[in-house]
Amino acid sequence: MADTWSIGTHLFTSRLLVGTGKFPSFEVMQRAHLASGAEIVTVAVRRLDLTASGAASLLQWIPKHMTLLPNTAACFTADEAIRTARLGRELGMGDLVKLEVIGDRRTLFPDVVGLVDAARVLVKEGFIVLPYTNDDPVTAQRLEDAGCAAVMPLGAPIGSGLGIRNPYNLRIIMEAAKVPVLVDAGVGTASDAAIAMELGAVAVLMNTAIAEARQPVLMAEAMRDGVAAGRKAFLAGRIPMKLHAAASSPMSGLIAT
Amino acid sequence: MADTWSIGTHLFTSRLLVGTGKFPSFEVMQRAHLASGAEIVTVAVRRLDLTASGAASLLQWIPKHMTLLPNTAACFTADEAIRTARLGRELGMGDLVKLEVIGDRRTLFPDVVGLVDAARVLVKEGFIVLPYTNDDPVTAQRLEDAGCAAVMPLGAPIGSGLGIRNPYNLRIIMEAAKVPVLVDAGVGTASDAAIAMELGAVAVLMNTAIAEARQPVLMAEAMRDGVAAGRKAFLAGRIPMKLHAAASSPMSGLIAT
Amino acid sequence: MADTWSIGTHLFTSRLLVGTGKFPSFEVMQRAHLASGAEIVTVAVRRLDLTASGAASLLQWIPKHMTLLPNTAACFTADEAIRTARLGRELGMGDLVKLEVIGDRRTLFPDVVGLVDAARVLVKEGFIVLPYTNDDPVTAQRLEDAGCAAVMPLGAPIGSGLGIRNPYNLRIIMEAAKVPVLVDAGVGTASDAAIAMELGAVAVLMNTAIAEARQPVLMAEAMRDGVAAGRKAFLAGRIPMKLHAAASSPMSGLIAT
Amino acid sequence: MADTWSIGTHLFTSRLLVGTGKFPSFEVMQRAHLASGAEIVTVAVRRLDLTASGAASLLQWIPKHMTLLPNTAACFTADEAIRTARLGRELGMGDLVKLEVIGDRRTLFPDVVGLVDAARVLVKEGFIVLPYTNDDPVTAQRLEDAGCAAVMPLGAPIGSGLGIRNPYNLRIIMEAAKVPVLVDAGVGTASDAAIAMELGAVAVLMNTAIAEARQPVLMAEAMRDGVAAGRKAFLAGRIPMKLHAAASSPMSGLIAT
Amino acid sequence: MPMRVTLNGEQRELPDGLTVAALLAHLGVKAPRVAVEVNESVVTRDRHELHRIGPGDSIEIVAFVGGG
Amino acid sequence: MPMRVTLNGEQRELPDGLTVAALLAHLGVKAPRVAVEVNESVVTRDRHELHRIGPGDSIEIVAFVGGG
Amino acid sequence: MPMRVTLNGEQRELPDGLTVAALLAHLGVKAPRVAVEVNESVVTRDRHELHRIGPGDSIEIVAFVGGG
Amino acid sequence: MPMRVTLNGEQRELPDGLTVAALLAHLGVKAPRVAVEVNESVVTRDRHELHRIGPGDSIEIVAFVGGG
Repeated sequence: MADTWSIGTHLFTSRLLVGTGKFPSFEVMQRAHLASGAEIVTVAVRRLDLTASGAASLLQWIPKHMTLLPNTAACFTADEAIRTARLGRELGMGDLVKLEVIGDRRTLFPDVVGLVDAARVLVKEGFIVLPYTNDDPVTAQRLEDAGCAAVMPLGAPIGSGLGIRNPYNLRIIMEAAKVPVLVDAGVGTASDAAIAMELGAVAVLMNTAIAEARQPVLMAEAMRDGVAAGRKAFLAGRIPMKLHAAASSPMSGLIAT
Repeated sequence: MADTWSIGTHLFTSRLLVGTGKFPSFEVMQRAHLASGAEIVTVAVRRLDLTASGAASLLQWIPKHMTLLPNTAACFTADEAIRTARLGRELGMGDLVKLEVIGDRRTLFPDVVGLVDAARVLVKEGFIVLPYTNDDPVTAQRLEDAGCAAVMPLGAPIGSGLGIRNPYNLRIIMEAAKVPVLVDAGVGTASDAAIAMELGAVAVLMNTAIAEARQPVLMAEAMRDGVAAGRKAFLAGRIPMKLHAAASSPMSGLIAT
Repeated sequence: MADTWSIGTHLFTSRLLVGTGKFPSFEVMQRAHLASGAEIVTVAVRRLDLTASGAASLLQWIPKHMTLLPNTAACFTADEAIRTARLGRELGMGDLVKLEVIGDRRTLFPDVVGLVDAARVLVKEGFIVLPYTNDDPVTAQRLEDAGCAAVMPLGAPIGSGLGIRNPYNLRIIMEAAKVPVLVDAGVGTASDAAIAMELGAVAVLMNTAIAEARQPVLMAEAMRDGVAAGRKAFLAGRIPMKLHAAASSPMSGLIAT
Repeated sequence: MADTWSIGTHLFTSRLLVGTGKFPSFEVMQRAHLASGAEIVTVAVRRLDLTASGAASLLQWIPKHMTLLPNTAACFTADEAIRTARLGRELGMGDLVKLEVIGDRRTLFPDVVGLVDAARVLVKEGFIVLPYTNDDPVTAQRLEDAGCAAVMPLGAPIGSGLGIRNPYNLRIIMEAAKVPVLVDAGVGTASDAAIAMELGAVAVLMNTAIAEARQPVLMAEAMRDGVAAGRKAFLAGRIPMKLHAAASSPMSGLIAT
Repeated sequence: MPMRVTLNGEQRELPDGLTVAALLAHLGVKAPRVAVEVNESVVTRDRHELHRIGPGDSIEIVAFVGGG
Repeated sequence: MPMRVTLNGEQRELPDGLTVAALLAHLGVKAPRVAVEVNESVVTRDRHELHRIGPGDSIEIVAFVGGG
Repeated sequence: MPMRVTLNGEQRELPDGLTVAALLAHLGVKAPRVAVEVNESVVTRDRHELHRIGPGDSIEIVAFVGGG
Repeated sequence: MPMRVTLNGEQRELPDGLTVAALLAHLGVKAPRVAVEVNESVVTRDRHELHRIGPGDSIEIVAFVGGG
């Protein structure tokens, strides 16, 4: 069974998306990316440092088979996000964009009003928009209505490692969505990724949990396995929960006492 | 890095132990066992059905490379458990025993008094005793003192699928134990297995979660991946939790607004 | 210590707000209101049934000392909500309004875009606006910026009884808010109300948890006590959590053994 | 409705039991005891300090209407506990004893083997035995069989403030027990006490959560209210939980749009 | 000669030139506390005697009901 | 002349003086892996030929079955 | 001539033939509520006057202290 | 005669009439993959040779950096 998923015309087999920020070195990042099995990698758009002559380019460290997903991180208005998305497209020669419109510096939670506005504009311009959003089912619906190719609710604040704080909202979003739902942000460890997938997520996106783990490469492998485990468990159909026990060995045929 | 563990002289690479109860068929069980990657498989000891002529033997369905772990399931006294363990050894030609002394029919929680008594006797007789116990740190210590080769606290009632109900107690047990700690019983889905391993368990034992999943073979694979994910995450060292966010993209170098 | 709180010029001592929907009878409702100790009670605005001659009026069952808080429940646009708020003011001769702009029939989660728009208009018209919102800290900030007198994030979906699904977000909202934060919706039992107050909520608003309890009057009393308990615990300053134990009896001066 | 409960011939209306350890002063302790409304207070038995001439006696600070409950805290064997219980009876002129047999210094979890042995002896000697135990349903049953007047499972380690770590086990114990079940140890704040009572506990015993709160007297009041809230909610019958919403205001009779 | 209006969402015939106050009397609405909206604007109590209903008006008469 | 024994919890008549090995043959138990207990003590394989069943003995013949 | 005893875990010399009551007086223990154990058995109040301490006895005098 | 522009947020003097391509050469920007925005509009690669910088222009030259 080839268990694939797609965004627009892009077809993917890996359900783990990784970032490129905060790694101890490009070498470690590259090994972590390969260990993760990810096919999509996020990058940020920033002013070129004109003082640094021929600075090491991030891109040469990203395996060629990986699809670049430029983000609009740290944009606080729809307008900044739109301009950044356009520059990202010019840089990346692709139409994919991870759309972020941040509403608060401390939590990095999205400004959903600006987010929906920016999504409408970028969809019109032919972008394949993957919005980073909160876990509000209504906003998720608005983003879908705006033509987003997927919705990416957070599990918890970016970089917090708190995991899936509100599985109820995520489940409600997944029940209603007609586009792929990816969990973006909040994952701290492998079981968090598995839980996101067991809830029915199509994929999971993370950066800090891998980049800042004590051993990023091994954690990347852990996340790869965790996403696979959660996906398979979701498909396999778990047993129901019971308050009491159900014997796994027969209660009959016992020797006499 | 070969990440192995051992009980007595037995060395293992897989950290998932599986059961043989409640599968829809021997065929499905065998495929699930192979998918799980498990190296240890539990079996129960019961009276031979003398009316059934040449009944299909369970054993012919268990891959030869797997180590048999006879249990004393459904024994309600130390004495029954001891006799059953001896019969299991005679059947299995091995010294390993999963020791169960059940204290209550409804929850199948252990009778810890009988459990410790039976463990002392069987250790003296040369058994390698793996006791199924509750999550009480004091009982775990008593079992270690009695010479058990490992302790196997439950995550939740057998077959309940409630997962790890009390991670605090399990962590306390793991901090203090000088023998391997395996989590036995309660796992319902792959993330539960990952959580057990992230807490520091050496391995996880399960039966119902695989055997009664809608697709047992796929769930076996999910559990294999979940155990691997949790183990690697434990070794890799997860990021700390924070209430607020920490940006994964730089907050500087933004285009002008 | 008189532990009071205020909205605009209104001063309150009770921190429990109750509703008037879904009670088995007006008699039971009145007894529950008195048992709750609440000083604020929500009401809805609906078309008068012109066929019913002199139907029993809800208002005669509401104790005179209670402040009416008209809501805009079931409004799906800012415009409906604004018109309903104006009618509520004409009915209630007060400026308080519980502003609801619903975004989704199934979850009754707010449409935060319409909510902020409606809030701006009503604040300009001199209303004291108490918006029912989700647990998004950014939206809470926008509502405060719009001039709302308080923000009322939900603990869980209206009538769900799921309690406080995401204490992290509520805490973040309370840390940042300069206006009172009330928890509205989701409470199912008394401990949920206590938890909301322990997080730092100024008050808790509920309807279904009381009205549909098996014994509404007794549950109203339970909620009164739960809110008081949580408030006092918040002020009293709880002990920190520890993984291990700390003896409450001396470990010295023991008799000889 | 006088909602009373009893142990042996003692009848009580308060469902909060308090301790006498770790208070900043006897004055504060006394005010906290009065604020708590408790009718039962635990005390420890220790060697008299023969050097201190006429040291302030704890007892003169305990209101006369309160029933003393001597404990056997810090006893690590059945024998020490039995001797300490006898001395406590001689001191207190009552037959009540809070029986503790500790199995581990770090967690202060009970040694259930010694606990059951000591209980049997003391019951024979006419004591009314209230054993501090872990949350193991089988041990709870053994203690009931041994003739204990109640069972007192812990919510979490003594003084940890972790609350009710495993509500599942407590519920199972309460379902099966024919004697009163009190939750002893682990409570950190008022909502923890409410949760214990909502699970069906007959009463809650705590010391550290009050004595070491920043404001012990106010926390004692919070605990009094929390226990009352949880008890009433348990009796009132809470609403069921739902994933989705259920409107508390009518969805019909809306004004035209 | 009568006029057609929409009252609480339904077509109704009313005598011509009624004031809001007269309308409420006409309908036998005793309830002390109703609020009236004509063509999406509230008609406050102090203007019930003054405000005349016109043909085609859309009228809403509302009251408080139980809600949360 | 036959003797009464208890076999897996049931009363049975068996020919007198059977060894455990003979008993298994008599029962047609082909299963390579059974274990036998007589009067609550295991009779190990190497003693199946030697150990004789006596009147009133309580015999258990067990095998592995699925369990967790 | 004095005798050696163990009192609350410490070696002490006491006048010979003291009763428990006399011991408490000797120690100036006013506390109305102490309990006394001699050689691991409680000496109840009613026997304080009767029970004589002997050489080598191990005596515990305890009281209530704060605890949970 | 030179012109003043704003380049990545800083005031700069540039030779008059530079094209975007010439600007990049002038700056010694070898990086194969930069994107250029002049006055808040992207200048796509195919127009680097054509688009001339004017006095007072606001120019942004950006590249990919690590991000999540």
